[in-house]
Amino acid sequence: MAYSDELYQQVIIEHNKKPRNFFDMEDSTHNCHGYNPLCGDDYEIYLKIGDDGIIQAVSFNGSGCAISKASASLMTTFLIGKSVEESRTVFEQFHKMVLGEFDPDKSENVLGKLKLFKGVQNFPSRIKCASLCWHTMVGAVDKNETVSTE
Amino acid sequence: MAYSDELYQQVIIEHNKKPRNFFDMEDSTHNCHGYNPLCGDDYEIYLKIGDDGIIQAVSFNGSGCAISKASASLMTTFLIGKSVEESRTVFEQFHKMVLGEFDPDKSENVLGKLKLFKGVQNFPSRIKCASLCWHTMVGAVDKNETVSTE
Amino acid sequence: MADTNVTDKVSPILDVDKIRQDFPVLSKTIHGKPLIYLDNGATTQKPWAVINRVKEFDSDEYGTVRRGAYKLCEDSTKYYEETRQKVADLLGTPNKNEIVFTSGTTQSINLVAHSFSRRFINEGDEIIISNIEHHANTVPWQIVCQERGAKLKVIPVSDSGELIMEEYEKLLSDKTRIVAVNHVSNALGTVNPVREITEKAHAIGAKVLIDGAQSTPHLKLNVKELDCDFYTFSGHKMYGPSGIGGLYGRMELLEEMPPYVTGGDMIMQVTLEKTTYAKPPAKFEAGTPPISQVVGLGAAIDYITNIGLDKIFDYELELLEYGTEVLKQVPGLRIIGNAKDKASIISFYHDSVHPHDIVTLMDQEGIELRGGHHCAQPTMIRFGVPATARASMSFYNKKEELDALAEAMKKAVKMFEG
Amino acid sequence: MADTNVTDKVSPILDVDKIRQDFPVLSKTIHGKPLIYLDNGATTQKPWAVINRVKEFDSDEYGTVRRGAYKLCEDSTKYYEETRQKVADLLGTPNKNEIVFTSGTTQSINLVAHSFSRRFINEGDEIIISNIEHHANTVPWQIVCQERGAKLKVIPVSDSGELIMEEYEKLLSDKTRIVAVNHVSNALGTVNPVREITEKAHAIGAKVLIDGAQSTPHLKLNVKELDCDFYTFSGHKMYGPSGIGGLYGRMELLEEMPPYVTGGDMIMQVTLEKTTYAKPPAKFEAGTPPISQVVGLGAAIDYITNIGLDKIFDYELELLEYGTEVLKQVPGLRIIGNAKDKASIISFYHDSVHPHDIVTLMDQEGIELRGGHHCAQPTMIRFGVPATARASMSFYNKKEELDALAEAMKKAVKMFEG
Ligand SMILES: Cc1ncc(COP(=O)(O)O)c(C=O)c1O
Ligand SMILES: Cc1ncc(COP(=O)(O)O)c(C=O)c1O
Repeated sequence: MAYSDELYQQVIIEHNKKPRNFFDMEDSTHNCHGYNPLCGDDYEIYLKIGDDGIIQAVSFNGSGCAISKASASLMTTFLIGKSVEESRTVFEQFHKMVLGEFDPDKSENVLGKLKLFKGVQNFPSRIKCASLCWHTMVGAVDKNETVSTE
Repeated sequence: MAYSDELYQQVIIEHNKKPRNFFDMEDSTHNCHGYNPLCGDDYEIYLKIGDDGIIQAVSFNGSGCAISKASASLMTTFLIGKSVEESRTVFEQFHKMVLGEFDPDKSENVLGKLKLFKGVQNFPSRIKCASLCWHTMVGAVDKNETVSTE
Repeated sequence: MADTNVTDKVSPILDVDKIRQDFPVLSKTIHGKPLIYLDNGATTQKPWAVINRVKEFDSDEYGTVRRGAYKLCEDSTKYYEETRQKVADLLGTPNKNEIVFTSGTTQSINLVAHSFSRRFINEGDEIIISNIEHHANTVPWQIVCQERGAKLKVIPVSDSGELIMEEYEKLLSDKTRIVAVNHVSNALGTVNPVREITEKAHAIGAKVLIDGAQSTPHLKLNVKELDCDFYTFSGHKMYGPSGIGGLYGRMELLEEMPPYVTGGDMIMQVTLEKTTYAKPPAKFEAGTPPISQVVGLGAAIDYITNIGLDKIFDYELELLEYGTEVLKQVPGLRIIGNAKDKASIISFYHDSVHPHDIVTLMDQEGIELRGGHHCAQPTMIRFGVPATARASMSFYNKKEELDALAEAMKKAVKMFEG
Repeated sequence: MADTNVTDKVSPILDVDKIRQDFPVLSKTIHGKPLIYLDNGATTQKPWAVINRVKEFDSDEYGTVRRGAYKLCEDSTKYYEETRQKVADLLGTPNKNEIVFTSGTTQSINLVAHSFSRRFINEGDEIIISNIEHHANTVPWQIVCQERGAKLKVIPVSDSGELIMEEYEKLLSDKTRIVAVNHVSNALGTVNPVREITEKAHAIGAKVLIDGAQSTPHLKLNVKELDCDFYTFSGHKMYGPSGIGGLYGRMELLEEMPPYVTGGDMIMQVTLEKTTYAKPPAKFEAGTPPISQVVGLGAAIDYITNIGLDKIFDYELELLEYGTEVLKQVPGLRIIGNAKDKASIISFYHDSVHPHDIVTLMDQEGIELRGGHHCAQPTMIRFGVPATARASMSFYNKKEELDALAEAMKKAVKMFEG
């Protein structure tokens, strides 16, 4: 299973087993429902954003595959304390990375440990799994009710 | 054009050029409209049948290919003086012959000069051309309004 | 299974190794591993007999059908109609004009749903489907209900995945116009009691459509014995080319139903004011049909008929039993759908490894499996799972392949549970 | 033509002898004579590039599309979507999601007729077609008119077979919802002024469908420049496999239109109570599509693009002119359709030899020709003929073949006139 190790790294498997910030947030300021009709990944993302535009808390709930769940879990831990502007930059770089259009090992970036998901680019049908939570997070910030990736 | 000579025999070409009994009959007792939607062959067949069941006159009018026209023309000349019963027998033998299911050169039959159409069996898409007038004649006898071969 | 020795895995029913040589793709490797193709419920692979027939036809015999009087066209028409006869023989109707070609089951069901309902379904009428239908046999009826003010009733299923027949009987009423159920459920493998379903529906005057997408390639069947009114199938699920399928319809109904798709070749006469239609099956085959695919389907039918549908059924049942046994030994694996009467489809779920991850992990081992809702979301909802992984077997599969699946699943579970 | 010497018959535009070697069927004999295939308007022959691509795909790469996450399926999906991009490039839209795959032009027009009209056509509205449409672009609109209480208006044609544009302008009104005309008439060869037709329709707010069945394989076109709202085509008329075709549709319209065929893969979410739909093009592609045929279509587009649509157009125009000239020398032969702007289709009529007899007689000479109403009965009625014979040329035809046709026609006339 060498090739798939690229995808299912230990950290991802661990976050899938024990997702962080995995609960419905009662006092969120922003939230959005994300759905991938192809595989049924289905999450709600919650954000608490201060008046200063800083993300004070992030959580998620729902169900889906390991990639989507680990990606959401890692996203929540990553975004706390970041500004909304920064979160958009992270989303863009992350999205380009999983599409294989951006190599964080070769260019400056803000992705940090999110680089773990670089291997997703070799699994075309799993790209949406990794990016669903990010699309949904941006949807929440933009005050959309639902985001669906087709 | 050796092979097609089988189909377009001199008599057929001649009947196509100068069809016999080619007019609308005013005092017919039976008539029927025959139509082949595939090639547009389109004829009206008229019969005058006496109380004794003898066909006193037959005519036709309309348009179509050489095979359909010559077949109708020959049919009109052939049926005059025959009984309705005989005409049905002729129809059946004729129909089987053009389908290749009956060989008038090998079995007793009442087809006479209609044997000319034996070659039609080698031209599957022309079988309906040859038999349209016959179906229509039977339709007239049976008091149908229209016959269509599909 | 680990202790079953190889000789036990050789079936006396079929010479599978020989059969496998008829299917070129089966010698392919995936990620460096020999291909183990277990998504036959989605689509089947094609034997040389089909591939070569299409090639030969397209390179030496191709012409349009029905419209021309020249040689290429006459010959193509002949092959086209010969396949219609083969389908009629396979499905068991003596009248080949009861067979309509379409582009597949989805198109066939849509044809019936729309055409039948325009003629026979009115406000307040009822349509019955089941809770284990493919979307192709759900959504068209939902739309018909919306359009015509009819009501959709759904036969519930038991926890093992069987239709609850007492509930079905309660749903039937003098308002029921049509009952539409699949012969074999693609999501669970359940073989439905279609003979009984038809009998009960006919008793109250309702018609019956059987979605045969999953049954035509696996069961021996006879529409006249089943006595159903419509039966649908897809060529690509029975070793034929993609893009072709069809429909059996009882002639009296086909005659009364209005056309669905309209255009060339389905007309009797067109004027700008008025159009009259041809007789069935032409009435339902507008436009240039999938000619080469019909010809290829003929070759596929010859191929499976040569092997013998009885043997195919028996051998695939053997695979089903074997596969069920070995998969049950994967810790935590739950098989969804345990009907008494099942076809060679095993849907399964694991709490620790999501079906989507299963598919990716199995693919790394060369095992091609389907994960998802299988176009049967209401079935997933019924069984409380977001999706399942599914192994669907064909007569070209081997028990060793199911061993490989079970082993790879054990590895995956270990990896995910740590 | 009898006195034109052979060198004149070699076109500087294309190396036709070389091209002919790409088409295996062209070396066939019919009744002992070399095949002269002149029914390209009905369907075109396939080059090795297409035949072999389908064979290769079916024997080594075949899987279902869109639904699976395993290798065979991912690869098939990739090829499937690559062809969508090729069609988009060929038709000239930058957004490949404006391309919907169907089983052919007939299905494409039915899709638009039914889906567009459910959303946009109401009682009293008007639909405009022309007097030289294929039944596929006539009957669906008749049915829509019946169903929705709309009115069908028909653009008349001149004796030469051209749409009378002043009459068209008079038909346009604020009740007009859609204008549906072909780009090239299959019965007469007329190339219609579709840019102008679209402009006039848009000026009063009506939408425009162009039936491109006869144009996609022959003309260079760009739907964005034409500015039409829908454009339809058939793969089998552009050297691709049978069973595949498609539709360009403006995204805003595709988004607003309800689905047509429903089932798997076109949904967002299905419950027994309610179904939501996917975005275009998936919304309009229910069920397993003609996968191998889409892949083959991609090879066909590559093939014709490699030759060059400009060259194809120029050479076929040369054939048209040459064929018109030699056929005019057949005593009594009348060409039906003499528009200034014509594609390589010659419809003709002879008072002494019925079109059906012409087809049989030509077939004896190896010349495959179409005779009949060409699924355009209203056009036949307009020109006062029951049917015509039709020679429709492709870039693989040669001038010598048209000489042979003219000579055989002379012989036939002599035989029939005696
Ligand atoms: C102008 C035109 N429109 C529509 C069609 C129908 O195309 P198809 O039969 O491929 O659906 C044809 C071809 O027969 C045609 O020539
Ligand atoms: C039970 C069932 N019905 C209908 C369908 C739809 O068939 P197709 O996609 O060939 O139209 C399928 C296959 O996907 C199926 O399994």
